[in-house]
Amino acid sequence: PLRAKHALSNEDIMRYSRQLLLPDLGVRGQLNLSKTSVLIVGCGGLGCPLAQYLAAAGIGRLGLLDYDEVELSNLHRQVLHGEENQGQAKALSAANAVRRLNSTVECVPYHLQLSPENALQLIQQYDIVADCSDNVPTRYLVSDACVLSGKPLVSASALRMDGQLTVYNYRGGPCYRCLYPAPPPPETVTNCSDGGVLGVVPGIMGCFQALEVIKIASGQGSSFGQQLLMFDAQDARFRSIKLRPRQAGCAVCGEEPSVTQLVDYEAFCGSAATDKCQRLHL
Amino acid sequence: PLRAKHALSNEDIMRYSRQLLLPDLGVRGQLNLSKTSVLIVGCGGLGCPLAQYLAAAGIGRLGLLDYDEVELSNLHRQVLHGEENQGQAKALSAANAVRRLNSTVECVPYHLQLSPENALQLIQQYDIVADCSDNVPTRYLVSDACVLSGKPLVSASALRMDGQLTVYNYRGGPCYRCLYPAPPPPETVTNCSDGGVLGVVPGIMGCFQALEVIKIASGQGSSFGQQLLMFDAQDARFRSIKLRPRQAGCAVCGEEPSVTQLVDYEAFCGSAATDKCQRLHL
Amino acid sequence: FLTTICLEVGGAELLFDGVKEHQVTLPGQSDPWDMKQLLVWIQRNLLKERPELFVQGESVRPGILVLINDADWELMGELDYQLQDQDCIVFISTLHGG
Amino acid sequence: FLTTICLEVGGAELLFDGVKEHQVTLPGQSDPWDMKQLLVWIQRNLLKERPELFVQGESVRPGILVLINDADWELMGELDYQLQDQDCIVFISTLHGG
Ligand SMILES: [Zn+2]
Ligand SMILES: [Zn+2]
Repeated sequence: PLRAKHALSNEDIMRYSRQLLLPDLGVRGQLNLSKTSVLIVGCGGLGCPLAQYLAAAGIGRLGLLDYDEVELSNLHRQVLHGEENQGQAKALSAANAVRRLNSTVECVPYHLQLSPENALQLIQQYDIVADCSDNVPTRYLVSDACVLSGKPLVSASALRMDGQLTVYNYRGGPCYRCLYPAPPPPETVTNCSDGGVLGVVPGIMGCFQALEVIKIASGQGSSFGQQLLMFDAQDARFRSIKLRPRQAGCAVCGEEPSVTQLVDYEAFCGSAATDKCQRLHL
Repeated sequence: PLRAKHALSNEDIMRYSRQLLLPDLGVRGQLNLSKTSVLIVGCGGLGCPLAQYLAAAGIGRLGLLDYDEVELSNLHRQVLHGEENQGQAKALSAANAVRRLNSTVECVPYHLQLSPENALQLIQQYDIVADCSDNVPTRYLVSDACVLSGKPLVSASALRMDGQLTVYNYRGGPCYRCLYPAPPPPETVTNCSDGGVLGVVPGIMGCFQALEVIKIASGQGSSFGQQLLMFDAQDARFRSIKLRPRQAGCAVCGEEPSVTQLVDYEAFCGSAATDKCQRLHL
Repeated sequence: FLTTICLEVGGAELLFDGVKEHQVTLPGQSDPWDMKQLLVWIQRNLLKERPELFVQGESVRPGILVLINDADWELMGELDYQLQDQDCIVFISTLHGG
Repeated sequence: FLTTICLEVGGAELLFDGVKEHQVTLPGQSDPWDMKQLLVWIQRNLLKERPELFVQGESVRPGILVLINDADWELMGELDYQLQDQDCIVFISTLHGG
């Protein structure tokens, strides 16, 4: 748990002066930010801008989780990494970049794959979780772990010229499973490696995630509980969708949950927890 | 002028593989990007994410213009700069950061104030101009210079929790003066230094600028000629406004223009070309 | 009942030949159209290839979210919802990339 | 003519006591309300302090964009536009920060 900060230092006041002026944030909101810890699952196209703007805004602690290493094909959208970081763990590369921007943020890199074995123990240490992952099994895993530990989940995704964002398990709203009780057939899932993605589209969606995390952490509250934001970059069109409420029959957050601990999500989804899409033959 | 690239190198194909897959971009769009030069006026809250995503996407040449030096109070939103860059010219700091991300982009830092004396000569060397400035005189100067040199202007602005974006002087659409023939009274203008700004708001608007520049440069075309995008970060609300067409009576792009060369914009606006808002007493 | 609706595809997957918006007039019938009948009609008339990317049993396949006039169809009665003239039905493919 | 409209303020400047949206019923009069009359009414009834931040002469001050139902008022006749019941009028302060 983070040491509660009771006052801003002179350096804090200088650094955050432009946002301290905001009536919706102010000193109280800034102190709230400094007390909040956020776990970012995935340091790719979404996680990079998200980590960047949360660190810049003065979030207290940032967990940066990714099992992967930086490759040249990441750099068109994963803007925290540089050419010199190729081959390096993304979690470390992201943590170093974030520290250059704001050394007062506590940065914890996790160079590992989130799994049913480690997810609860990790997520319990954070106040807010951001899903910036790139595959279906991880999305169910993160959501179930957030329900079981009672954490709000700021989730975004992007593919080609499209993006989506929802805040799950927030103020009594639905979880990921409430919306998607059954996983999609693996052959219908298109990943960024197969379908491509315009780099600035996850850039925009990751910035939206940062905005919603900041609003939740500072006490303003998010606009996207039980709400889906759809972004179409080709027509520059936005759409806000009213979603179903928390489902009484949901397997994990419902009244008689059948999922009371984490399960095998690769088996559940029939696909591997990477974006190098292979179908699992079980 | 940029050397026209006729083919992608193997390294280009690796680097841009995820966006080469997009039907809307493809090899042709990528080659178009590599032939395009963009001048970014202002390396602050808007210019940083814009430069980042344009460089990542493989724009050919990036002009980075700013007269200012990096200060601690910039770092909550100007995410290309780091703590170690305090005191350094923003144009240089931004250029160095961009080169780490993509060394194949030609980066030209300009540590100077855009002025009626240098604007035309600079803008003539670029295909697209992005207004990321922070004051009224510069916004009129950039727009007039774009009209006089026939360049599209991708313009954004941000304050507190609000953002605006329009593409001016594009495909026969209006210029900045068509919309705002007279400058606002200086005492009605709130700058980020006075009113504050949440860092991720210019982050989002700068990313939108990058998206529109990429769409124009690659040949897809922008959605925001004669259109105003308004973003309200507090309610996470977007609004697209149909604007007036090019005005026959416009002082610079109209049928009998009275402005046929650049003028004294500080005198015209009655304020200085910085965001440290002082009224000029002339 | 003669009903004209708009059908839209959101998200990245190109179900209907890459066209994002369709204006569709459903054939006249004695009862109002419901969503269950609409899905059958779409499958027969718009999805000539690989219907399994769209339907499963008598509903849409997992991973597709259905909107009726910008609201989750779960709020509107799902398969039993009776279509009104000028309704806008959107099929969203959930995205998973990052 | 009795007309109910919504008045909104977009952009950062807080003209009407920081309230973004107002539902307003204009007093009955024999002719339809036009924008010129609306500006006078707003100045008298909503803007008790510093009207110079909003009006200049008989129009809005430079730097404010007026929207009538999400379109630039220049497309709708500006000051001469006759208000319809349920119209939505938005005053946008141009932003210059970056
Ligand atoms: Zn649930
Ligand atoms: Zn003009």
